[in-house]
Amino acid sequence: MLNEKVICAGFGGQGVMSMGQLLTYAGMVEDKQVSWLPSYGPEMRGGTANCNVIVADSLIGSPIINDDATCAIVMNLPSLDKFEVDVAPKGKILINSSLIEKKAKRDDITAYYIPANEIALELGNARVANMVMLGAYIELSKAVKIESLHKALQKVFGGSKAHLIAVNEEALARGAEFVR
Amino acid sequence: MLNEKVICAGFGGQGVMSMGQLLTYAGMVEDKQVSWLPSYGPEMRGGTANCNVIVADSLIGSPIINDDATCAIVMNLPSLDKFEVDVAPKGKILINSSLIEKKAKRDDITAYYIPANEIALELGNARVANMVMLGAYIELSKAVKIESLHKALQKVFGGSKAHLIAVNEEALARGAEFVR
Amino acid sequence: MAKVLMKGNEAIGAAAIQAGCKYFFGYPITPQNELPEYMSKELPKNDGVFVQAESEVAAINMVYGAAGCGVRVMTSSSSPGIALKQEGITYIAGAELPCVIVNIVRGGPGLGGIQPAQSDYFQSTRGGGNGDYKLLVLAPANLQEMVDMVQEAFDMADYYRNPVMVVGDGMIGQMMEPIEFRTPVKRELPSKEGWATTGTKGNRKPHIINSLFLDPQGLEDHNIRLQKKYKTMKENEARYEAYNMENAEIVLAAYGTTSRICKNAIDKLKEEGINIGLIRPQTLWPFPEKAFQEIPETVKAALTVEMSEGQMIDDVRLALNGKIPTEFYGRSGGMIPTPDAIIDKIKEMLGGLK
Amino acid sequence: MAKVLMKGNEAIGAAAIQAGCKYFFGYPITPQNELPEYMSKELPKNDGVFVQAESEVAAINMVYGAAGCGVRVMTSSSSPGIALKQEGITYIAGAELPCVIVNIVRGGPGLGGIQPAQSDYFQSTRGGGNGDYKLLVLAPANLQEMVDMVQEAFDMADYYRNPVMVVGDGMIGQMMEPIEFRTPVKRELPSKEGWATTGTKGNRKPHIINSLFLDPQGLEDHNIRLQKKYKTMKENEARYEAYNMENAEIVLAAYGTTSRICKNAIDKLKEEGINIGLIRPQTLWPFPEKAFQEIPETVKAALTVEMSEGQMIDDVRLALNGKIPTEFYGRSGGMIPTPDAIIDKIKEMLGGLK
Amino acid sequence: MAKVTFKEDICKGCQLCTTACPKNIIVMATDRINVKGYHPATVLEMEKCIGCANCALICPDCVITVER
Amino acid sequence: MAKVTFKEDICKGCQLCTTACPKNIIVMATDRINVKGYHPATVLEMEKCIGCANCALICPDCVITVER
Amino acid sequence: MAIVFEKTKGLTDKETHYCPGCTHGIIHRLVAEVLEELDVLGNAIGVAPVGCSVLAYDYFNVDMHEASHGRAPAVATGIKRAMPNNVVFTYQGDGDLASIGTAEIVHVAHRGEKITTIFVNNAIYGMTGGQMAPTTLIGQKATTCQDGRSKAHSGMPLRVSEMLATIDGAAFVERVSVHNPVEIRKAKKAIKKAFECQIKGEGFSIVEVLSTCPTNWGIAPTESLKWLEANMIPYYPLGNFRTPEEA
Amino acid sequence: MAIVFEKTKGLTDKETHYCPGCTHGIIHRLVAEVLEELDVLGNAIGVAPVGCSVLAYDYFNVDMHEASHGRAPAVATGIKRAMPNNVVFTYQGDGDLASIGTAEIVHVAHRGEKITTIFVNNAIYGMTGGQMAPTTLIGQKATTCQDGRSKAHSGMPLRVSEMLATIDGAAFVERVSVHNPVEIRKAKKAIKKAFECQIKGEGFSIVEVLSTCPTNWGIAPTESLKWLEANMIPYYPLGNFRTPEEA
Ligand SMILES: Cc1ncc(C[n+]2csc(CCOP(=O)(O)OP(=O)(O)O)c2C)c(N)n1
Ligand SMILES: Cc1ncc(C[n+]2csc(CCOP(=O)(O)OP(=O)(O)O)c2C)c(N)n1
Ligand code: SF4
Ligand code: SF4
Ligand code: SF4
Ligand code: SF4
Ligand code: SF4
Ligand code: SF4
Ligand SMILES: [Mg+2]
Ligand SMILES: [Mg+2]
Repeated sequence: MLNEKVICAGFGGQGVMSMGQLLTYAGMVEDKQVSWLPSYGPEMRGGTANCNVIVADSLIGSPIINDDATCAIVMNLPSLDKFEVDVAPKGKILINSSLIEKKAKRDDITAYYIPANEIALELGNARVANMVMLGAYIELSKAVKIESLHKALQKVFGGSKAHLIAVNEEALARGAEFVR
Repeated sequence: MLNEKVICAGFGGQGVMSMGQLLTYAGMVEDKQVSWLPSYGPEMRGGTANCNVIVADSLIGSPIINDDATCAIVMNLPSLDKFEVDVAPKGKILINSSLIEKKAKRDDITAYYIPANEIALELGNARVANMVMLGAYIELSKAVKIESLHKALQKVFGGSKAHLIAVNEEALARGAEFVR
Repeated sequence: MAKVLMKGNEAIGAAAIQAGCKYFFGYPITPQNELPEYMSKELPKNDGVFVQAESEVAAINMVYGAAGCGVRVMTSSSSPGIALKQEGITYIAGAELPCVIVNIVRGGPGLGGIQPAQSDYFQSTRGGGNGDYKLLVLAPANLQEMVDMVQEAFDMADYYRNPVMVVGDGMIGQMMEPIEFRTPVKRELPSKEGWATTGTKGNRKPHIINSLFLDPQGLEDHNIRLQKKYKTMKENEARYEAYNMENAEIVLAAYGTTSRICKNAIDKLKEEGINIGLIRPQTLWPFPEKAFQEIPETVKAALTVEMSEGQMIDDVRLALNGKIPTEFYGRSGGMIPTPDAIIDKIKEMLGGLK
Repeated sequence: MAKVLMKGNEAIGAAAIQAGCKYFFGYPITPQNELPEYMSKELPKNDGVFVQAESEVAAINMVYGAAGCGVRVMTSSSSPGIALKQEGITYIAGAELPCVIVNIVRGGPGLGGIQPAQSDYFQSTRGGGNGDYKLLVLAPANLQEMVDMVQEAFDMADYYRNPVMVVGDGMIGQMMEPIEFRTPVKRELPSKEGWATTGTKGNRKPHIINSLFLDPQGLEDHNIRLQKKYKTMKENEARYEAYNMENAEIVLAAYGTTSRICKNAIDKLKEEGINIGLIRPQTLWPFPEKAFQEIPETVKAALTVEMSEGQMIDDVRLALNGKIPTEFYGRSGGMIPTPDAIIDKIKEMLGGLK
Repeated sequence: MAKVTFKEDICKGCQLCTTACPKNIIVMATDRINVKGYHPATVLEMEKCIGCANCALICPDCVITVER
Repeated sequence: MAKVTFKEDICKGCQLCTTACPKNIIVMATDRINVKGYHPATVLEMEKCIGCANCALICPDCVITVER
Repeated sequence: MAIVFEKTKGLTDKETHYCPGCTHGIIHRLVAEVLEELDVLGNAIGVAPVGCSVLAYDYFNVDMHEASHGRAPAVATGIKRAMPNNVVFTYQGDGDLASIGTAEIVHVAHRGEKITTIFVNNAIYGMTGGQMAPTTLIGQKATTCQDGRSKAHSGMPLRVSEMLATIDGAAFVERVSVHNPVEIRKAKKAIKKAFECQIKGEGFSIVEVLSTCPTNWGIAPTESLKWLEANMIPYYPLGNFRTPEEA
Repeated sequence: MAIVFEKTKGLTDKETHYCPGCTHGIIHRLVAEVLEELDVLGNAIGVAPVGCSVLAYDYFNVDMHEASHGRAPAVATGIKRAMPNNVVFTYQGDGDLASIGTAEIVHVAHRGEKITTIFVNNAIYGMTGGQMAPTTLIGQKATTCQDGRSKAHSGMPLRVSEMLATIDGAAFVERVSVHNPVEIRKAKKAIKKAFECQIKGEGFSIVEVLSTCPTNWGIAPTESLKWLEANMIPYYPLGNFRTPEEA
């Protein structure tokens, strides 16, 4: 029974919201139960943003993830500090090691260190670091199929942004590869 | 046990409100339980005004007089038409015969016809017709002592209006005399 | 002091001034106009200030401003005007400021009419503003009680740092009864120095009057603090009058002017040998739940009588919690129940009980 | 139709447009801003009009005007903004006009905070306006239900000539879930021709949109008519979802997003072999009293869970009428109950029951 | 030749018309009281009327019709 | 001789001060990031500063003190 | 003989509740006559205020809304946006428009809503028994300023037309009076222009009409006309403040 | 060396939550400096609005009230009438003052309340994420007019200072800007005059300050200053509209 509860967190500009939305979208494409819940309000002015994504086989109760995240994807240090505690035992934490030098403290969860910004820069687009992380997450969790994410990308990058699809797909692949 | 419930009614300018207030005041002077309740709002724009006065020995429940008035004092025709029904059986109705040609319809109440405006004019002040009626009522009901009314008059016509006290007292007396 | 005969609305004003109210901000609306009019004349003589605000919204916010400075301040209105004040009221409650608000209720909904009504019970006790706040709500039944309550209202407001609402209707506002101004039982009132905005004079930290808490935990803590205060109010301030409760077969629940009509009905029935009791809440919030929980065994049913389509009955039923059946009799829109109609309803219920 | 992924606030707008809503009058306030923003963009494309009013007071009065012309119209706001609309709302209810009002509730009292809350339950169900009026109040728990309800709300409003309020919170407004736009079950809607103000065209008597009745008897008659309508609503529109009621030892009562957290708690407890049920009111007014009156024998107690300091619990207690004890668990100010805290509370209650 | 007609029963006796008549021919009929209880306005010397309609213009209660 | 001091930690990197300096001596210190995560403003050639306080006047965050 | 003047079809048969000599009645008639002359009775939707003219919905022979106190312009906005081809007007007193409804009147002007407002300035709250209005004159007595309005306490009376004339969307702004037949004729012309301005879609139009309140001024009706002329006009000068040509 | 410029005592130590380059911060400082220079910090009571400056109560080093949206002038009226010897001011945005709070600002002017208002016009709703304000310029994009404000739909932007200047009780009305040091100095002078006007008891005083909102304009801070100068000032001319001498 799939019941993935993912926290995506980072700075405002790091695309954590759209990373979460893409995952949600892909889940929907597969006819799974999904929900996406952003933080909002002045906490965002502080510069950090985060969202809760649930992808499940059966009906979702609350869209809030309390301390039972199956995975936290943290793009910056404050997010690591804030959300490490919310991962359920045996859960995963994916850490953007390009920006976070610190290591995860807990030993009842598995930490993955992914140099997302560096990989993104290698791809020539610093803004796809989020997709690198997402690719890694999908590889590890198998929450959705990679094809579903591709479909989701088609939807999200319709029209004038279509040229961005390729690099995003690439980033997903590189992220997956990194943790494979 | 005194429990007088009096409806005073007439045109706007006929002093029905102050007639009621004076009676109330006199009751208070005698340490009786009293209440005065005016009609208010747009019904007054129509030109008629009325108030409910209760003078009693024991605690007054509602200040409203429903259909249990011990007396109705009506100064004009619409008031007769409106309030005759509200007098309790064996009650009184005092009719200003100067302005009302009609007679009371009911025979289970006692009607008194008092040419209040004429008496007032005889006293040289058309505006004391209300006091003529009040004097008559007091004589008939003995609700309060005439001295208490005099005291009330002193209170109400303080200062610049003091010269009006005499003619008002006279009017009370003439009203009383008329029904004696 | 000697008794004086005054119109209800003016008596409210006189009582407020006696209680040290120096500021009044209001906007005209029938049937409470004599109150602002009285204040406009009398406050300046008493070293106070009357301002006719541009609206009820402005009036309640002026009250918020003045109350934050620690002065005794009041406003009044009638039903739709009170509806407009709901945002301001929740701010005042949230910022924990003392003030007195008078509602001389008229028939609704909407513009409705101007005759007496009690259809703002929910508005007063449940709050039409947002959030979990409570007002102390006093409901006098006669003018003497009203002036006593208005005076005490200022003390209560200061004591709890909470807005107090006094609820009357056109009958209360317009009638005259003899009244005596007496000094309310003194409470130990806390000093306002610790929070009132009077200028720092350079020797203390700024005081801030505020209801904003962006941090949810901060806002919840604030709410918990408020609830604690409300609990104290509930324990200490619920008041009622019990009338003819001994051997009563049915208990009436009625407040304000309606309770007086109920008394007439009760007295009439007594003459017929029928015993009916009355519980008259003097505080609508806190509601005198205990009075209902402690009704004598003889009472087989309750009848709530209101000038509304049935609002206080919720609180009566909540207090009784299913103990005895509760029925309702009401008139609305400015129509006033008659003793006879109440008697009919009681007899019908007695019939059903037998 | 295929499923789409949308933000709650935008989905409300999309659902409204699907339902034929052509007019939206609103004023910005967090956390519902995406709704007016969406309407400002989408309505003109759909032959409709969006106007950003100068205030919530103006917005609700614009709604009153447009609704009187018989068009489908909507407004939205959040807690303090809804407080400001109370006068307008009672007018609309009094004049019996159909419209849809959305409240995306935030923490209070006063300015409070902007995180999710349910502390406007009283404001929605008891009315903060004056008089004896009622709104139909819908409380969706997920986005699919929300778009369904918003669509149906317009039909309900037209059917009863009554304002309908849809209550959500920041969670509902901000989250994304897949939704499908479906056509609501069709009602036979009465024609508006008999009352809408569209100009007499010289061939009928003027239509008048009004809530003023100076004659008390007229106003009471109007109220009695309204009450009759409310009774019909009560009989026909109360809705709820029952979850895991079979053999439940305790029944939870929760609405909106809180009910989802309760379900998580229930599912967790089920794994431990503990059976807890949930009654989730989908309509807050009329309150689904029957659901509580018909709880199975196994249920020994009720627990109301709210994001408030305790408001719906009154209705739960009124519905239960003393049948079983009712406890309360709540968080407020934007704090959100966790399944674990609810579980702790339930276990504590179970301990007491044994 | 001109003519003014008063719906006497709806006259409120306010006298505004009397101030507006250039010919000063409108007076209050002190000899009678209408159903509202007012002395209604009336014209005594109709032949002087010039049909200017000033009276009708100022009457707040649409009491007056003017013909010419 | 004049001197400006920046409380670097509270600088928000908005660059408004750079537009206001008549001597064009304020630059963003791209070599460092303050606790807020911004490159703070700084003056490189302090000797050119005339102490006009324009920079301080326009700084929305009271970062700058000017002495002369 | 032909009829030179008779009651307009723009008014219903209902007798008004206005006090004797109250000029609200004249203003009602002028508006109704204009609507009739412009042949828009079948197309008009009016909005009554809360004030003495609260019952205007009973008198105008057109579809009407009764608005909450001060909000008639917002109600009219809702109506006009929904029914852009109808002629929409508000009829408001000075308490309604210049006090509680200030934001609403400023913002219909600001948005240039294509509605017409008839603003009856009688320098007092008539309906509620004579309280001070923002337009009450200095020294004028009212029940909430029983010694007369003072500048020190309440400021100088608000000149609404002058204020609104600063707003671009207010296409037509004129102040008129109805204290004698000459002015009544002018008032009607202004009202007509205001409606024409709406019909042509030129923006918001408002006519401020100086009016009497014999009852609450405590002055006989005929004397009230004189009092208006002698006291109100000097402070509230008559004239046009904006016309579409100008804008 | 002497200190020529340091942070005023009129501000607390708290760092503001404003976005980088938001000129709210400059305006706060000017007000605080003026209060310090007039030596009324211990005597001042300020009123914060609802808007981005909602937390102004944390920044000004004086007693403060946080008012409900738009009602700061009414709150200030309550304060000033209760505390006539204190210096009372409101600090309000354009949504707060020119939209929801229109009635309240007009009526403090009308009554001539002896308070001072600092009106921060940034042509947008900052706090709530960039919705159209009454002062949003034609063509300017906002989240509730995503194709830019159009005159046909929303009218021309409201010029508040010009409108208030028609009101007698508004003793001092001036529009200033803070887009460069020269204008900042002028702005401070105006603010000082406004407070002096209050202290002398001459009536209501208001300073409209043109301000930027880099975040919701979507323009970098330094570019925002230029945008203000190029776009706002032509429509909102700087200058004095009323001074006590004149009145
Ligand atoms: C919200 C609200 N506030 C107050 C009132 C009471 N009220 C009714 S009419 C009125 C003022 C009327 O004055 P004005 O607008 O000048 O009209 P007039 O009667 O003078 O023609 C007021 C304050 C109300 N009905 N509703
Ligand atoms: C009654 C009410 N309505 C709406 C809001 C939401 N709100 C908060 S700030 C704001 C507008 C802020 O804009 P402005 O006054 O221009 O200030 P700025 O943020 O631009 O400085 C609004 C609409 C609220 N808090 N209360
Ligand atoms: S029409 Fe002219 S002249 Fe004739 S009565 Fe009327 S006002 Fe006088
Ligand atoms: S103006 Fe009209 S109402 Fe007044 S007196 Fe003349 S006819 Fe009668
Ligand atoms: S004080 Fe003047 S010269 Fe010196 S850095 Fe600042 S702006 Fe430049
Ligand atoms: S103006 Fe101030 S905050 Fe902005 S860069 Fe310069 S020093 Fe930093
Ligand atoms: S109270 Fe005044 S405004 Fe109202 S109808 Fe009477 S005279 Fe006219
Ligand atoms: S949103 Fe705009 S007004 Fe608000 S702090 Fe940021 S830049 Fe300033
Ligand atoms: Mg008026
Ligand atoms: Mg702004």
